[in-house]
Amino acid sequence: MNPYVEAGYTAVSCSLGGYAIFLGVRSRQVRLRLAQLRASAQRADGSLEDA
Amino acid sequence: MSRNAKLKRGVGITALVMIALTFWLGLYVTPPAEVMGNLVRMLYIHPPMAWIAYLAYGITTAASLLYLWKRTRRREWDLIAAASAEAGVFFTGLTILTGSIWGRPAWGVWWTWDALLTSTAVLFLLYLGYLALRQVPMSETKRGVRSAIAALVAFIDVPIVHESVYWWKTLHQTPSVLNPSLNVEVHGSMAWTLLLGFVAFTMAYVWMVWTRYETSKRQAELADLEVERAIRERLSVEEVSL
Amino acid sequence: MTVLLDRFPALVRCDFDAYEGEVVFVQGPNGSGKTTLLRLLGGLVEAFAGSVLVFGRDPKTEARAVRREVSYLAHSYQMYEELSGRENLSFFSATASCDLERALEWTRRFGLIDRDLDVRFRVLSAGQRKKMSAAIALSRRTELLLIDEPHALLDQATKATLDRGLLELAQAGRTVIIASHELDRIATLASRTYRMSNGTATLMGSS
Amino acid sequence: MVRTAIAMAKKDLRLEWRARVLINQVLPFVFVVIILFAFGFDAKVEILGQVTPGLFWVTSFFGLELAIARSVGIEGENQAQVGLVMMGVNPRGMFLGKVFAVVVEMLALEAVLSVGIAVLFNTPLHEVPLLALSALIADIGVTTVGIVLAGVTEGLSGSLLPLLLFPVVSPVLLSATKVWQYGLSGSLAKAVPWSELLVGFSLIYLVLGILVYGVVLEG
Repeated sequence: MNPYVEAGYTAVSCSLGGYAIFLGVRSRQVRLRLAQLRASAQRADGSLEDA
Repeated sequence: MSRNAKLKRGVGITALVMIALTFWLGLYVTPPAEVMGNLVRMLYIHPPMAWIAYLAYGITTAASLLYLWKRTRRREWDLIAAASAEAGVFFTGLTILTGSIWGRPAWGVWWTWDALLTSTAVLFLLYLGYLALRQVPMSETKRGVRSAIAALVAFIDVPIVHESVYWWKTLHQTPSVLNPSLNVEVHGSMAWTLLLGFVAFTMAYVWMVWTRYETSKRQAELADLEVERAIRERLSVEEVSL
Repeated sequence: MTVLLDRFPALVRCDFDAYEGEVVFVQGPNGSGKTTLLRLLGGLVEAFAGSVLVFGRDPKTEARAVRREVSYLAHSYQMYEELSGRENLSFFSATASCDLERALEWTRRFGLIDRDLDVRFRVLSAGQRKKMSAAIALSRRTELLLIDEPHALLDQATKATLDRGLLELAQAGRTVIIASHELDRIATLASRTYRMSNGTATLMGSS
Repeated sequence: MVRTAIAMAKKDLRLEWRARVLINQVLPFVFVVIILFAFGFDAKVEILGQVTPGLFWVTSFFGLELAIARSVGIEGENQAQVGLVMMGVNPRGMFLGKVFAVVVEMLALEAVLSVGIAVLFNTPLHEVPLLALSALIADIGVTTVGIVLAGVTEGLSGSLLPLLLFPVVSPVLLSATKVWQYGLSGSLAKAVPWSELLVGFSLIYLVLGILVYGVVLEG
C-alpha cells in the first residue's frame, strides 16, 4: 500500500479517535460534577428551609 | 439512560461502524486509479473533511444569527454555535492535514501555496480567532453577542477568501494537472465509498457537536448552581446583619 | 430582581420602585449595589432573575425607547479629555439628545466661567469636571434622572445649587433617583430613602 | 444619522490632531518596519522593486490596525461611549463617522508612506490615481470590518483584534497588492478583477457594519 495513504488514514483515525475520547471523558467529568453539586444543593436547600 | 442519551449513543456507534466500513472499502475493495495508483484512496478521507468543515461553519452562523435576533435569543443557540465551530476547526485541520499528505507525492513538498490549501488555512485561522474570542472570560450574554458577530463576520468572509485565493492561484499557473481533487474520475464502487465517507463523517460530526453541546450545557448549569449558592451566601449574610 | 456581574450577585432579590415627581435616595456603603441598580434602570446591565420596568418598558429589550426618557449622571465623567468643555458639549448636542443652551445655563449656575469651558477638559479640577457632566445630565429633558454619587467632589455652594436644581425638576414632575452616602443631604432632598446593603434594598422611613 | 456621522468624524479627527498618536507613533513605526524589510532583503534593489506593493500593504495593515484600535480606544476613556449610548446616539451614524475618520487618517499616512517607499526603494510611482483609489477602497474595507471587530474585542486583551482582523481582511491585502503590482508595472487590464473584489469586499462589510454596529455597541 502507498505509504502516504497509510499515513493519511492513520492520521485521520487517530485524531478522530483522540478527539472523540477527549469529548467523551470531559462530558462524563462534567456530568459527575453536576450531579455532585445538585446533590449538595438539595441538601443545602433542605437545611436552609428549616433554619 | 434517557432516550436522548440512547439516541446520541446510537449516532456515535453508527458513525463508528460507517467510518470503519469506509476505511475498509477505501483501502482494500475499491480499485486503484491508473495514474495515481493507491494514492487515489485519499479521495475518501479528504473531500468529506472539507465538506463537513463548511457544514459546521454554516450551522455556527445559523445559530449565531438566531442568537443575535432578540426574539429567538436563547442560550442553546450560543452553545450550539460554539460546539459546531469547535468541530469545524477540527475538521478544517484534518482537511489541511489530508490535503498536504495527498499533495506531498504530487508536489514533492509538504506545503505549497496551492489555492485549496491556502484558502483552507485562512479558514482555519478565521475560526481559530472565533474560538480564542470565546475563551476570554466575559458575562454570558456579552460573550454570546460578541462571538455571534465574530461568527457572522467570519462566515461572510469565507467565499471572498475562496474567490481571491483561487484567482490568485489560477491566474498564475494553469490549474495544476496534479491538483488532487480536480482530475480524478470517480465511478462505480469508488463513488459509493466516497458517498459513504461523506455520510460517515457527517454522523461523526453530529455526535461530536451533540456531546460538546451537552457538556457545555451542563457547564452552564454548573455555573448557574454556583450563582445560586453565591446568592444564598449573600442572603444569609443579609439575614445575619439585619 | 437579581443582577449578576461576572457571576457575582451584585443585586440579590432587590425590590425597588420610584414614582413620578419623587426624589428617591439610595444610600449604602460601597459595593452594596447602588451603582448596579442605577445601571440596571438605564438598561446597561441585564437582570439575571426578576423583572425591571421603567415607564412600563424593559430597559434592556427596548433600550432606545427607555433611554430617550432617562438621563444618567455616572461616577465617571463620560467626557473626552482632549476636547474642551465647550467642544464636548457641542459634540454631545450634535450626536445625542443634549440641549446645548440648557447645558451652558447649568454650567453658569454651577459657577463655571468661560475660561473653564474653553480649556482642555483634562486640565480642569475633579470638581469642575463633575460640574460639566452634571450640566449635561441635567440639561436633558428626561422624565427620569439617575444620579450616582453627585455630591462627591463638589463644594458646599455647588451642592446647594445642585439640590435646588433637583428639587425644581422633581416639582416639575420628574423622578430623581440619587445613589449617595452623603447622609446630611437626605433631609433636604429625599421624599423616600432606601438603604442598600449586600445587594438588597430596604425601604427606610419616608420624610 | 448623517449629522451624527459628521460630528463623530470631526471629533475623532480633532482628537487625533490633538493627541497626534498617528504622526508621533504609527508613522515612525511604519518606517521602522520598512527599514527592517530593507535589511531583510539586504537592500537588493531589484528584489525591493518587486516587493514594494506587498511591503506597502503589509505595513499599511499594521498602521490600519493601530488606527482602528485607537479609534475605539478613545471612546473608552472616561466611559464616554456609555454616555453616548445612554443619550441615544445613532449607532449607524457613529459607525460611519468613525470609519470616515480612520480612513482619512490612513490615507494621509499612506501618502507619506508611499513617497517614503518610492524614495527608499527608488521604485517610481506611476498610475497614481489608480493606486490612490484602490488604497481608498481597501482602507474602507479594512476599517469597516475593523471597527466592528474592535467593538467586539473592546475591553479584552489587545492581541485579540489582530488575530481576528488579519485573516478576515487577507483577501483585501491580496487584491490591493495585486492592483498596485499591476498599476506599477503598467498592465492595467489585469488589475480590473482585483479592483472589483476590493469594491465588493468594502461594500459588503460597510453594509454589515451599518446593520450590526447597534448590537456591537449594546454588547
